[in-house]
Amino acid sequence: MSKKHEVASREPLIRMSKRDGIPTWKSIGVRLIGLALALIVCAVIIYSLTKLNPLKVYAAMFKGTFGTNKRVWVTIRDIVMLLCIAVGLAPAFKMRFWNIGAEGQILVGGIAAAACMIYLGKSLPSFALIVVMFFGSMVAGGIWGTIPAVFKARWNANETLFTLMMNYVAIQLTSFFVAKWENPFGSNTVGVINQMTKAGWFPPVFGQMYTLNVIIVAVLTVAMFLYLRYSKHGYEIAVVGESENTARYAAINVKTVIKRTMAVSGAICGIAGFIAVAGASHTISTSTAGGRGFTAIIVAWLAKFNTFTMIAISALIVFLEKGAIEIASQFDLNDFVSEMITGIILFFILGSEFFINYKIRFRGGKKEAGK
Amino acid sequence: AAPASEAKGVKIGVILVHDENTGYDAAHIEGIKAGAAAAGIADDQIIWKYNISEDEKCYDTAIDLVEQGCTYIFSDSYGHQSHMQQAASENPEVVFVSMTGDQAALSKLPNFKNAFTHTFESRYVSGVVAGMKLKELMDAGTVTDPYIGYVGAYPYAEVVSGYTAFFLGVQSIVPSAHMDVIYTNSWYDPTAEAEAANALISKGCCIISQHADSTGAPSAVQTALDAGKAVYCVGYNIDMLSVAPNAALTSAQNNWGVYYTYAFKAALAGEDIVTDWSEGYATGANMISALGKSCAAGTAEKVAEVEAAIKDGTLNIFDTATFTVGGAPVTTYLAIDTDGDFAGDTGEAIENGIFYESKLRSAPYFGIRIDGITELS
Amino acid sequence: MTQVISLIQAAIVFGTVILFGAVGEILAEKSGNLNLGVPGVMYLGGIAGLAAAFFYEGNTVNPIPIVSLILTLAAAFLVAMLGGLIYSFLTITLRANQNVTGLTLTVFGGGVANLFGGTLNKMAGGVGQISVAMTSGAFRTTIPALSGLGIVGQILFSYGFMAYLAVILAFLVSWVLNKTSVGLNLRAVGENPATADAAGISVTKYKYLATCIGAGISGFGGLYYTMDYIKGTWSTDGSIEKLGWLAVALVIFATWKPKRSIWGAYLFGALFWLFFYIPGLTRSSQEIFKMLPYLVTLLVLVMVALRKKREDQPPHSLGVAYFREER
Amino acid sequence: MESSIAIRMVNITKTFGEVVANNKVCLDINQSEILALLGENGSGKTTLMNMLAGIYFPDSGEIFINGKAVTIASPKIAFDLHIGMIHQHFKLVDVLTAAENIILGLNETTVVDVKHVREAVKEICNRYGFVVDPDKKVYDMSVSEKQTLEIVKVLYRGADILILDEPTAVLTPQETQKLFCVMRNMKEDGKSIIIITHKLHEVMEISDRVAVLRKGFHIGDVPTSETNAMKLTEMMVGRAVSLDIERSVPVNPKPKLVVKNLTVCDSDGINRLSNVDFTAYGGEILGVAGISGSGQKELLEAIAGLQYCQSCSSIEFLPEKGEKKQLSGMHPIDIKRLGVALAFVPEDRLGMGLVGSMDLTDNMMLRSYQDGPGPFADRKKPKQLAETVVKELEVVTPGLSTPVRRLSGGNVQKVLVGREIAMQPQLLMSAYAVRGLDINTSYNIYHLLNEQKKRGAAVIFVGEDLDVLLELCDRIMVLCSGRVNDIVDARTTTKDEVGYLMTYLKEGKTNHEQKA
Ligand SMILES: Nc1ncnc2c1ncn2[C@@H]1O[C@H](COP(=O)(O)OP(=O)(O)OP(=O)(O)O)[C@@H](O)[C@H]1O
Ligand SMILES: Nc1ncnc2c1ncn2[C@@H]1O[C@H](COP(=O)(O)OP(=O)(O)OP(=O)(O)O)[C@@H](O)[C@H]1O
Ligand SMILES: [Mg+2]
Ligand SMILES: [Mg+2]
Repeated sequence: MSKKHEVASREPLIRMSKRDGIPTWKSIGVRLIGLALALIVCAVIIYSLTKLNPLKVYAAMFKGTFGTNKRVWVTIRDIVMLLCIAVGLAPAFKMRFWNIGAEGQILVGGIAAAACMIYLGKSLPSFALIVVMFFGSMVAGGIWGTIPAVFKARWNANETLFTLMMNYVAIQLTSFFVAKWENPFGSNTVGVINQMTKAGWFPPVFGQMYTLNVIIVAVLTVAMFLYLRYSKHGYEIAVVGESENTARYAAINVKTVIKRTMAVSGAICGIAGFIAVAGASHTISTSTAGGRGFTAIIVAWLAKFNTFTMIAISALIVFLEKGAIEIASQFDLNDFVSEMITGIILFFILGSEFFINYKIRFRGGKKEAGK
Repeated sequence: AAPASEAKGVKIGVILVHDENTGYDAAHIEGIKAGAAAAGIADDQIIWKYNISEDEKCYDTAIDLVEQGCTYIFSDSYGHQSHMQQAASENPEVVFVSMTGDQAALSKLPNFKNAFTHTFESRYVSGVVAGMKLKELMDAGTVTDPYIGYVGAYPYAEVVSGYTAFFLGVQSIVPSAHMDVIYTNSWYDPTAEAEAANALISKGCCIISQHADSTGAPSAVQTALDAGKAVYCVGYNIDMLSVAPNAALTSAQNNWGVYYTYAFKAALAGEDIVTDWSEGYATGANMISALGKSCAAGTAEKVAEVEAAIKDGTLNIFDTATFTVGGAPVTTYLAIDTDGDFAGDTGEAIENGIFYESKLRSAPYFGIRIDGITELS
Repeated sequence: MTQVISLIQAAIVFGTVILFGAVGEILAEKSGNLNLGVPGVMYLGGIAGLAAAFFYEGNTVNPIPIVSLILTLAAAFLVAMLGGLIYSFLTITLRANQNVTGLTLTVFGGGVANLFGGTLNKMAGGVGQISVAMTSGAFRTTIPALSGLGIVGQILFSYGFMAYLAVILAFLVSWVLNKTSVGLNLRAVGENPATADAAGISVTKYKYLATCIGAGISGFGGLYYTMDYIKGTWSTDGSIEKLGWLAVALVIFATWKPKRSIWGAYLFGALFWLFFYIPGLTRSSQEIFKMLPYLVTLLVLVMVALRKKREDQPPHSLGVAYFREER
Repeated sequence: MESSIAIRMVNITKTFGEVVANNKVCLDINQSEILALLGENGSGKTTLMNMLAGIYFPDSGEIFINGKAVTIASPKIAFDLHIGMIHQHFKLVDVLTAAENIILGLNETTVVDVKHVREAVKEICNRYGFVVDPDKKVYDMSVSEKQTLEIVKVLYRGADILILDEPTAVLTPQETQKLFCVMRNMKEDGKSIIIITHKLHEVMEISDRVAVLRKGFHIGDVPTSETNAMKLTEMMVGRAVSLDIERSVPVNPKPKLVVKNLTVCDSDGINRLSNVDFTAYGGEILGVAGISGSGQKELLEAIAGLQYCQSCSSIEFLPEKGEKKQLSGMHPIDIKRLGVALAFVPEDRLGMGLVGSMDLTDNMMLRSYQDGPGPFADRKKPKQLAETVVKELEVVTPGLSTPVRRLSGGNVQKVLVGREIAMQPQLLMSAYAVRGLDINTSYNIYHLLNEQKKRGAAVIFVGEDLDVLLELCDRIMVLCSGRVNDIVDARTTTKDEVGYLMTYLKEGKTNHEQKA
């Protein structure tokens, strides 16, 4: 036994331990504090870039998101879009299947919808066309989602990386179809499809263009909540997510569950592609998914697979994006400031999760940080 | 300039596919600012929207601009057109201008307009500059095969019209010239444009021109030149001398300011804007950038001569006597597609042995693949 | 023949960008951190280097190439490391989810880089006008004697020094991982942090260092792209992001082995540009062609899974946060 | 024994959420002493030792080493204090070799010197009689090889204070003896050793002193020479328990399960089970004995449909009424559909039998969630079941909504057994049902098995403690290298005979490892 004992230092400055649980109001409080800190940091950055009063800037964000009737509806449309994808991701994530491939699943769904509009637009009545598009996109997205699941189930291929790659395959596939359907030749844009007949477009409901988007996504959100929480499938998903061995022991066909769940996940993302094409853009391009497949991952994760929490988080993120773009346009900043701000705010929200899951104690005191 | 009080009623919305970081958008931004200054429109009468993709975001933005009180809305990319048209059909009191678009006349919407410059004219002139260099290289024995290359974005009529004009410009100096075209499948992709240029250089091309928006090709050509290859480039949109000081000969350019000045003035005066606006060298809507130091001797004089001929109308760029298809001259070409089958079905473009580009409508429609040019992809 | 050489050159230049990205990411993943922020980190490296060169050249009367090189490299490495530090702090100390944090870092890095890149363009007087000609030239300087060696010179010696740095780094990282104690400890951390911890290895320290240094190396990919590949300009077209994802793909393709990623990178580069050299492809079939790198990666992913060779599998704790008192 | 105090722990308290794992524990360990730490499952033994090893950090209390106050904030510091620990669960990196695992974190040289390590390992092995191949990857090792490696690892690293947390659980008797020999040598060298084990005969054999924990409290210390198994048990559980296992004579045994020619290959094509034949009767307990890794796991899993068996195999189930059913080649789903009430308590409790992060109710659902029509699962009945299990088996848990991961090993096992028994099984299989469990809980489990036997179920009991097998079972099937060496009557056989059967294949049972 030597001098080595000197290494024994004092109690560590900060110690943490895992929490068992935390009351809802506290966890909301922690997240709000995180959000507030994020806004302060952003304010400092905005001030140093523009020397503008940050409060004015935040007011501009509100205006940018809710300033006019059209903006409110576009905001709602974008929220339900993001929500739809996140709802699609929920079962996969609950099964611990890292479906990073929503982007691709949306795109193939979109391709299917556009194909129906282009090839069947003249021959089917609009209502029937929309139904066909719905199922077409659902099947396309479902297949795209099932492919990595098959490889995962059969050979245990890493799904995070597999689905990530599938996105880029889907993007190229979209480019392929855009080149095929471009109008006019060589322009590389498909343009608004069925501009005159509006075949395959969501009809306005209650005088609003995007009502149908909201209805479809609302149904999906509620259904997914029930599916995960109360159904037998939902239970199987949870067990498979925790331990495949246990699932097999419990007479659950793990492979089937993986494939089935990813089919569901992909199908809903495919439906998101359908909504994007039929309910918003009426065209198809590589920006149809527009990175929302990735953003939705953040939404689904932060919501801990609770589809109702996803509504709030989707709303927050869409608000941030729209608001930041408005800032850029009003104060003549480069548009990319919005990505930076979104990034910072998400960093803070991600960080604040820690204070929900862990307790912190400082040396000496019994103080607790993060409430 | 109009008095400020008069200018009050006009509000301009601008939808740009990128921002000032691409040459194409930068040229539009410059043109709009010049136009506003000339017409007397204040800064706060213009709302700028950058990085608007060619999908529903364009439609959303257009409607948003309408709600913000814009009376004139301009978009700068072809892909915006159908979304602009959608917005135009729903907002008859607002004028929508889809720059480079081709549907205004067909749409029959009185508030939907198109505009395009005679880019083929600047391309022809830049082709003359390239031809002079090519001749110099051949005279010096550096080059034996008059083989040139062109980096295109898409096989789109605008691009075809442009590279044909460039090629005819070259051929006006070196009749034996022949040209390969590679498409990058993107309007803006520095590395793809560079690699396309490299591919062409590796096949033996000694002049590379482009219809794509980045500095990729010129800087690749400069690198090849530095590595000892005799190869030069002709750019587009912006002066390329900063990235290719020795290799760049010149760039074909548009001065959008001419159109924006016209449109803004008309707006202020409450006059209607023409449905299809199309002007070129004669009004200063087209030009080439400063000649690089590598240009052949006598280039400036030759350019001046050609420019004068274009301006006074004595030089017709698409003179059917100067090109053949499959060895035979072309006598007829239907330019306008009305039924959406991607093939022209109305509008004879050839009169008296001249193919009149941008006359039937503002957007280019020269889609003929002439002898001497090979599209590689 | 010249076309083959041209394709090889295109492949190597392209490959170098993703090789940096992949080598850095391998280092991070070996510590168990699946950093999907590689594209963001490459963005940060690219813009930091460009900004350093821009301000140095712009504010110095007689700028010296070597000074500018050092400044640029240091700036790129440090700022990219800072990106890695954000990721590390969130995932290691605060135990945030790695995938989500990585994706956010990609959004953030792209935002920051394009915001400042766009501003730099403006300051320089417009697109394509950023004048870092001297520094970019220094990055692209080849060894005069060797690059003149005919075909050999063109294939092997016609690149700026960073192309070789990438290969050297790949070998170095491979050596550190496989031969040294530090590498052994790092692999243990990535495989089984609880065991490494119990063996007295500071899991936190190793994870931080591997992730941050890895981010710095990945950042060099962005730097090489801006200073050498697109010759000291900036474009906001998102191509660095695409390359970043290819770097992530390359890590899988190379089955987490730095040396294998060398030829993997060049193979990806060749596949990526091949379509320019194959005559008669239609435009739509070109798009299918551009799928190749991804399809090849998928194939490798499946093969690795099929063969079940333990040494080829991802680090066992990849993607999982470590908390000592968890059980 | 007159010696100085090596470690003194004073008023150590450690809580996990609401669980107080250690409550003001005071413990001294002398130099040149082997201290046995005893306690029921969940009494806080591992937690206490983990605080010495730097894995956990105490909420309050002080630790002195050789009289000096120390703060052990990390395993590194513990290591610098010369504290070595063999953990209850292996701390080995699978993809590394034995040698690499041994030098992990030591940083002796910049470039790893494999040759040197190899020699050092060889030297240690020779000295103590262990066998470790330094170049073998851990994923290729058997459980006992891994445990041996763990022991060699601490020896290589050298420690003045050695902590062993249930090291003998997976060792053969011979290996255990070698380990004890090492421990005695180390003691002679003046080192302090703490051993945690649930096997009382080991405690009596190896330790100098015994410290007992109960529900997080330190109950007391006794010199080993002044106590016996009975007294220790009393200290542990706080009351006297009977050490006899009651064994009734099987009533009207009827064949329930007829296994013929059961052959199972692993992924490398090596036979783990070869031509296994036996019959299990209702109303009796069939013990399965064998050195660990002789095919016990594969046997039970093959019957449960979790292992793929070769086509020659036949597993027939004979229900009370109706036709016999062939289980071979069936998935658990098919078996369930056939209506075979087959209960299975697997060796890996949290990895297979239960879902660690789910609460008690949801774990009860594991067997029954598919019951009932419609797409939605019923949660009422599982909840009632959970309540019953907690009450009847005295499961210590903060509540029904606690994730089972948070329960201690013994309580986890009770939850698992409770659920399986609730199925009213016709066939009940259990693997190492009492591994790591304290005596009191073990007896509870024996009792539960006996009840099932009386109900008429066929019970297959895979065990490692021969004393228990001899006392509990009616017949014992001895496995050796994946073959049935013999099936003996538990009432007449002896420990020696079974031990012999475990190690030496009888004539005619040559074991060719065949490639499939
Ligand atoms: N110089 C090289 N260029 C391209 N690929 C290489 C090179 N050297 C090795 N490789 C590839 O890398 C793989 C070996 O990489 P790895 O990092 O596993 O090396 P290793 O087996 O650890 O070797 P060492 O023990 O010497 O470090 C081989 O499959 C080989 O194809
Ligand atoms: N990391 C942890 N998180 C939460 N609870 C824990 C943790 N470790 C131990 N516990 C709880 O602390 C108590 C003591 O557990 P510990 O593992 O020390 O018991 P033990 O005496 O070693 O039991 P066993 O004989 O079953 O190994 C138990 O109730 C257990 O559930
Ligand atoms: Mg190796
Ligand atoms: Mg224990």
